[in-house]
Amino acid sequence: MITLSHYIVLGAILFCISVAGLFINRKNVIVLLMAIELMLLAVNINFIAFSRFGHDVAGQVFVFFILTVAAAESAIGLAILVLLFRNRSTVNVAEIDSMKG
Amino acid sequence: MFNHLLSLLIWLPIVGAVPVLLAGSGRPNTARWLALLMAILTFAISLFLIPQYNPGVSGMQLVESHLWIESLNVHYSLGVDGISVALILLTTFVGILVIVGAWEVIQDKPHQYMAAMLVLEGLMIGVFCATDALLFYVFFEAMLIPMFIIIGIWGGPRRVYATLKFFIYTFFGSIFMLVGLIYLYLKAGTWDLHALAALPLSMTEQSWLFFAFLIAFAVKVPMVPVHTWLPDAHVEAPTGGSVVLAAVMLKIGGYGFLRFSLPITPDASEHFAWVVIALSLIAVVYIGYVALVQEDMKKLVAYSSVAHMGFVTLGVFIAFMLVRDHGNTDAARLGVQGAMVQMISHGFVSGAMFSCIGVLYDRMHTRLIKDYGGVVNVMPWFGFFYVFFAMANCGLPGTSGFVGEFMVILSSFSANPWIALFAAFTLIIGAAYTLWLVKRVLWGEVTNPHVAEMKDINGREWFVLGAFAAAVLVLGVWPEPLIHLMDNSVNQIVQMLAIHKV
Amino acid sequence: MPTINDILIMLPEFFLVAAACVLLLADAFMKPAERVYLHWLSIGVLVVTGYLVLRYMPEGEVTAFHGMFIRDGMSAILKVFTLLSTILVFIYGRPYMVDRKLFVGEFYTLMLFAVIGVMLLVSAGNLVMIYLGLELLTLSSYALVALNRDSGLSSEAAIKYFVLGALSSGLLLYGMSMVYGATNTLDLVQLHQAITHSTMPHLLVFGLVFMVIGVAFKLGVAPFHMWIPDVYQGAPTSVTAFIGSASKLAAFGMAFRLLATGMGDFAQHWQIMLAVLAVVSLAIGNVVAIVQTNLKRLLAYSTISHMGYLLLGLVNARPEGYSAAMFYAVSYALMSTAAFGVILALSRAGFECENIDDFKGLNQRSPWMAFLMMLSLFSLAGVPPMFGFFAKLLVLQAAIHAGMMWLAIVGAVFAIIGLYYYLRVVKVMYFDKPEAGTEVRLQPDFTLRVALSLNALALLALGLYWGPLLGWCKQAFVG
Amino acid sequence: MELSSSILLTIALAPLVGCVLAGFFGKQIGRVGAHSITILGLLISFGLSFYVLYQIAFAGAPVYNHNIYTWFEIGKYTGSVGFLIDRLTAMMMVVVTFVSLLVHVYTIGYMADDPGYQRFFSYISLFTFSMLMLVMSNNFLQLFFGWEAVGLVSYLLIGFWFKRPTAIFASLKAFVVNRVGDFGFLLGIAAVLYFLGTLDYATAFASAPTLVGKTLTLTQNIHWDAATVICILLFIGAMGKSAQVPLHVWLPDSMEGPTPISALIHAATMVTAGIFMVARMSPFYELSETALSVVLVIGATGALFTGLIGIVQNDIKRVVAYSTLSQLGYMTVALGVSAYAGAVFHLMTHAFFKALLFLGAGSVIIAMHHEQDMRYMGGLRKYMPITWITMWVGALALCGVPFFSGFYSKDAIIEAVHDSHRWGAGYAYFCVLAGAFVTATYTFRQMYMTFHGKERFRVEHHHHDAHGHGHAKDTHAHHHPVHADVAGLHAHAMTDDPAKHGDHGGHEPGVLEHAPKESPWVVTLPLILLAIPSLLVGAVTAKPLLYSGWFGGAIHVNEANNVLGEMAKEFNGWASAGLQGLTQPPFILVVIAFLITTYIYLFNPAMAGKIKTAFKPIWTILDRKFWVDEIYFAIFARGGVKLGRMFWKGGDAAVIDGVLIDGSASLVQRIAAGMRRVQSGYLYHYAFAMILGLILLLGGYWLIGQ
Repeated sequence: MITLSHYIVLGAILFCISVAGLFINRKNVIVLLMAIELMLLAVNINFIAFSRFGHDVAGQVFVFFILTVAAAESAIGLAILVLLFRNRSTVNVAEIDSMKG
Repeated sequence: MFNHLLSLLIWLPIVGAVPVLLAGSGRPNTARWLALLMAILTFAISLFLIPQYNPGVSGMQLVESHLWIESLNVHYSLGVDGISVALILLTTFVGILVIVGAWEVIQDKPHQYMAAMLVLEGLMIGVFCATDALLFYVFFEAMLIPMFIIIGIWGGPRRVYATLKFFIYTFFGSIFMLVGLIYLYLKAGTWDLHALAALPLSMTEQSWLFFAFLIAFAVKVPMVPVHTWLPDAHVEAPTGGSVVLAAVMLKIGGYGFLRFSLPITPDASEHFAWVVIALSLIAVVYIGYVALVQEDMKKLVAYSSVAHMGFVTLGVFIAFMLVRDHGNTDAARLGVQGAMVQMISHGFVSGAMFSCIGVLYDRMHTRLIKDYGGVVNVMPWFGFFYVFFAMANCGLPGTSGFVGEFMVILSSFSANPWIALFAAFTLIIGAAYTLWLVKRVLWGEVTNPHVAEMKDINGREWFVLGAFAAAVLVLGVWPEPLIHLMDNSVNQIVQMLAIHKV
Repeated sequence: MPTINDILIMLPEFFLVAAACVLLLADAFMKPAERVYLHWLSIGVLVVTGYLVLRYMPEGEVTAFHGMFIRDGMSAILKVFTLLSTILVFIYGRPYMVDRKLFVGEFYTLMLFAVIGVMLLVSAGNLVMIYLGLELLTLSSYALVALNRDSGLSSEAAIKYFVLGALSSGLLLYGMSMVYGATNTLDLVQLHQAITHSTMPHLLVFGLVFMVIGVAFKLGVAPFHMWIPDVYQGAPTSVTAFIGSASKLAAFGMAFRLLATGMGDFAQHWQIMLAVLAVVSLAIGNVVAIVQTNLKRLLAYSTISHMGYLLLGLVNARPEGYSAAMFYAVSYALMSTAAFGVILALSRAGFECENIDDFKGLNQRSPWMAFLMMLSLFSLAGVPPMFGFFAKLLVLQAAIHAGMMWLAIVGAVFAIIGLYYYLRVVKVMYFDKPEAGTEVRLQPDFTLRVALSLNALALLALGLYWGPLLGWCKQAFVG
Repeated sequence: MELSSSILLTIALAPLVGCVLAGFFGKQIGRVGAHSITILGLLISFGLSFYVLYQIAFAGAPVYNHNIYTWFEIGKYTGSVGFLIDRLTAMMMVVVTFVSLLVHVYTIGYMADDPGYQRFFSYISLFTFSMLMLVMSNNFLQLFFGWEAVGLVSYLLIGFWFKRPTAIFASLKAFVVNRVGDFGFLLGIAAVLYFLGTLDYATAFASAPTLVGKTLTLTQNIHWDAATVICILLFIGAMGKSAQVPLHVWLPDSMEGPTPISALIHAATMVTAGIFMVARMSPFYELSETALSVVLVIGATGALFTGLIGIVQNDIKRVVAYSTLSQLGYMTVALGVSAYAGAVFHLMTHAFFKALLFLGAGSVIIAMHHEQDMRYMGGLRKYMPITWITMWVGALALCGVPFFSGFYSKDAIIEAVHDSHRWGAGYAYFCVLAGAFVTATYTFRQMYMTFHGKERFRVEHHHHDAHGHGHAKDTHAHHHPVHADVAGLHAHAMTDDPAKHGDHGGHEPGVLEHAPKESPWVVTLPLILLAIPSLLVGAVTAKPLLYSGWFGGAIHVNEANNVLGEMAKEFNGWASAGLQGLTQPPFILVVIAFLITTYIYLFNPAMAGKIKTAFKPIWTILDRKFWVDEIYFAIFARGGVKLGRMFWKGGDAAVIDGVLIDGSASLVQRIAAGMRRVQSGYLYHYAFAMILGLILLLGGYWLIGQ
């Protein structure tokens, strides 16, 4: 029997993976965008699980919004990425440090 | 007009600074005359305080009170007692002299200088009038801004260090007072100083508050060991800045003790009076020695200011021992009066000393003692004033410098002869550093060819120094009018000391 | 079904959305020379929106769309000042954008959409609304930061902002999901009631921590502040001014909605969190600012410390503290627009007046600008009688009243350190000699000068008479 | 008839008006105007003082004691300016104004060529005003005012020739040393106020008996008798002003001032203020045997040892200066044995004959074109007979030769000490007796070296370079066949300042082209006018002043201490006292001294050198003035500067500024520099910081939850 906690743990694992991806990855910015998507998915799993087990549809509605926003977010993120590559000719995270201190 | 006399006094110079500033650097003389007009007008109006204020009645007079910030119960409330009246008169008097003193000396952006001075004057008057703690604090802090600018723009080579040190030091002191005041407000629901004085406080509360106040005012006075901003600020400040700083600003520290520490935290003040007294005595002795070895004239006078202000704090806090341990109210009054007279007198004397040094500096552009020598050969009138003020500085009877020190020493003997012993040491060390300075600057043969070219003081400088000298002399020969003016207020403060809050 | 009443309640927002869309379309048909109309139209739209916010101001608190949208005094104040600071940013920013060939329609429409985001955020009555408002604001902001397409710094700032912003959104959402799981509701008012008898308090606290982080990121509170310096520096200055003002108001609104409206009864939990964050912020913001040489970056660190002070008000967790914090947010918005306004006014084509050394001897070259900058800096430093002092006074009072005397003392101590770097700028302007070859040419734009003067003088005027504003702020939380 | 306050005010203010006019408008009124106005002021003062003395002493006017105005009034404490005129005051007023008047006249001649002519007159008039305020005061406050004001004028006048390094050094030294005294004095006044609650003489004296049994608590175990504390503190003031050991060091140096000043201030009037004050305070002193013993011992020490130094001095003024120190010691001894009237009496006679000696010395100095070294004088009697004769009168009075004024006062003191049983009286008796011999020795030596013997002023003798006294020793020895004394020439130069000696401000030293001339009448007239009282005043006033209780209530002596009263029983008029004096030990000592000095200086000039060589160590001790100056300079001046530097550099600069202020500033800077490195610019660090924040918050929560 799959209980609520299974979903929550799954969400948590996905979340941790995405978070780890954010700060362990030192190579490509694209991976960061993927990690962000993953993180939103983790949240979505949580919401849907809670919604299902709590008998409240609002959570599922929220998920739709999150998905929509995530799409927009990816669009903007990729646009910025393109800009960055145009200006810097690199998408290497370790090279984006011209502002610091 | 008399209903709003105090408001007028505060705002006239501040508002008056606007046209001065607008005159711009293109019309420096317009700015100067306008500023002088404002200063004279302010002084003239402040003279109305004398007939308007009734020294026979205790408590605040000429009271104005308007609700300022309703939700915080802050009032724009003003009022004066004898002590404030004396200090306001000192401020407006010095206000004229610094404007006149800066006349030709400040060539770089004179309009800004004059405007800053006027704003400063208004704010200082505000400090002496405010009877609302937050209003007091606002004036107290706002003062720093024009002074910061004055030292920073028109100061000497290390002006930036000095002015930053000045600002941050003072801010450091007062921020804790602010925390204390907020605490008091939350407890009392009011910022009214009179109500705060009546507020019952436990000993712990009083102790914390006492130290919050102590830091704020000790920096301002300044007391050892938080005095080191003063020599730097004085040395780097333009003459007018030094004069205002020494003559009026330092007084705000002493004034603060009377308005805050004593009435609000009487028991803690009594308990820790020995701290203040010890620091005051250290100021007299230690700073006296430090002053002795200074190589810069302004620094020497600055250190001597610290030593002299030691008498103010001594006189104020000795009162506790006298009232509470000895039950000698009259001696306490003598001490507090002495402190107050010392404040006024130091205003004149140090202002005059700095003006004198300014006169020299304008001619030689150096403040180092060793660059001078034999000045009296070429500047006999200047020599006269210089010696006169030097004598006042070392407390010669017949000059104002004597009165306060005399009274404080007399009253401290009644509290404890040892305190008087250390305090009286100023007679020796004060004479030593002041007259050694005079010896090295005025007397002797002219050795520096630049000194030989110096011209004696002109009419403008004569006016400034003469006005200071007249004040010093009158106060020294006949202090009773001043004492009478403050007597009731001092008495009231001393009465308050006897009231235990715990 | 939505009633006409719901629409009336949300009229300002609807109007702004409609106007923004119209302007977006209009821009497509405008010649570059006509873009100045867009500028004035945008300002006009904001003014009208502001009028609508104030004109149909209901008594007390009203909700629309089943509690999704709350219109109350607090949101009105935040909206009005958001609109005001956006107008100021438009005015200050125009010559700057023109000089950089950034005077484009996107700037205006994105800004308007960001403002809509702020307005929805501060009026949100539901976690969904909070998320949507926030995303509308931040997505627009990412784009705005990247507006200068040819600037490496601009795109670097944008990517950093974007990634970290997305991370914080993720954390916030994760927190929301936990809270939702514990209470089974997304509505803030119901949430407020539900948490007291929730069977899963641990889950709630767990979610709370994540939500606090979302708020902290938006405020720019350490250690979630890392984006701030880089974004402030890299973004076009007019965008920085917007992020430094309107978005702080939004962040306060969000904090209030989430923490007070939603989790009000968990105050004892988030109070201590905010206190810790405040201390870290005060320390990092004030200390690191000392070593900055870039004024925008310095103001960024100053923001971090200011948000620390704002938290001092929030930790009070009572109407008194909320009003103090809001007062602080409002004052900060006005101060930072003034400070950035001066930078904008002094920058010109090919020259970013953003290094502190660029301000050397400003008093010689432009005494009035120097004076205005000095007013803003003293206000930021919290020296009376400037506006900023009273804001600090109120938050200190709030902290002390909450029994956190130690926090107030920490705040006071860091104010001293903070004073130093503001004074350093004043020093550069007033005491240093101007360097040859850096003659400042003031932007000749008349409206900029007038608006900037009014803005900076308001800091003094509000310092002298801030009672009504405080009264308004207090009323917002009492009613 | 009651004295009117307007007369008294006129007495005090007339010199002040003169001072102001001559000082501020010196240029406008010119030299003649300046001295006319100030002398007129002094004439008025003197005339009225004489009138007051007459009223008080003979016309039976009651004692005047009224306040002029209130200086301060705080609760029960008041300070006023007012006058107390009794016989003591009246006598002092006459002495002060008389000597001052003569000095004014004398100055016309002495300062004739000085560019600071008007200034000088202004100063001495100011001095007269201050001194009158001091003696006429009816309270401690005004006494202190006068006390310090005369110190100020003394400072200004010692440093009158402000170009001379020695003069300005001496003036500074005088003021500061006086301040040491004033330090005690002020504390004494504070003690009076503390114990008696008043600053008014009359009230304080009336309640003086209440001091008995009161103590001052210094620590928990140390309680000092109130009267003793008051008296000793006040006496410290007197020690400064009246140059008592160990605060005597300023007086010899004060000779840097113009000679009229030395006469007026540093001999006749100001330095006796301490004596006057103690006499005035007799109601207090009578309460404390301890204090009186202290006074006695200090006075006696000064009387003998400073006199000894006088023997080896070569500067004509310095000899007189050391003589003054010694005589002040005598007066103090008199105070110490409760013979206040004797002290005041000696004060008066001393004022006349010492002023005479100084002015005479000044006259010689004028004639010598401001050369003051006696080794370059000799045989002047032919050239300046009036000066010679009048100075002999003064000298004999100083030595206490019977029938001269000094005899009556000095002998009375010696006698009184002899009769006293106070602790220390034995020591004091030895000192004053030996002092009589010493006095005579240096006085006769001085007279011989100046007026008698070979004329040495013509000799092409010395090139005083103002600097090289140390190495010049040998050269001088070769150059001067005249005097073996020369070997130690100027060895008494001030330690700090090798240039310090003598009165030759730059002009060519002592070579006189022509024979010296007698001084003009403005100089000699005062000499003559002073010679008369020096000769006569003792005989005339000895009986009333000393033995008849003439001072009345002004001086209070306990019956048990009343040595003068005892002596009065044996006093049978001035003539028999004089005759009797011829057989007394003091006079015998004077005669011995006379014989010795006559032999050495008139008949065997080489002997002085031999004696000096024979007693080299003793001579060195005296020549170096017991090294007191050097010790003081090392400890107080250099030590003070060192201490100050230590406080400044170590305390203020290093600890407070260096560590606390700038140190904390740079600490913050360093922390900031470290913290900014955390802001690395790398996105993953930023994200990590956020996650770290998350973990910390969660962890903190978890910890709290536990």
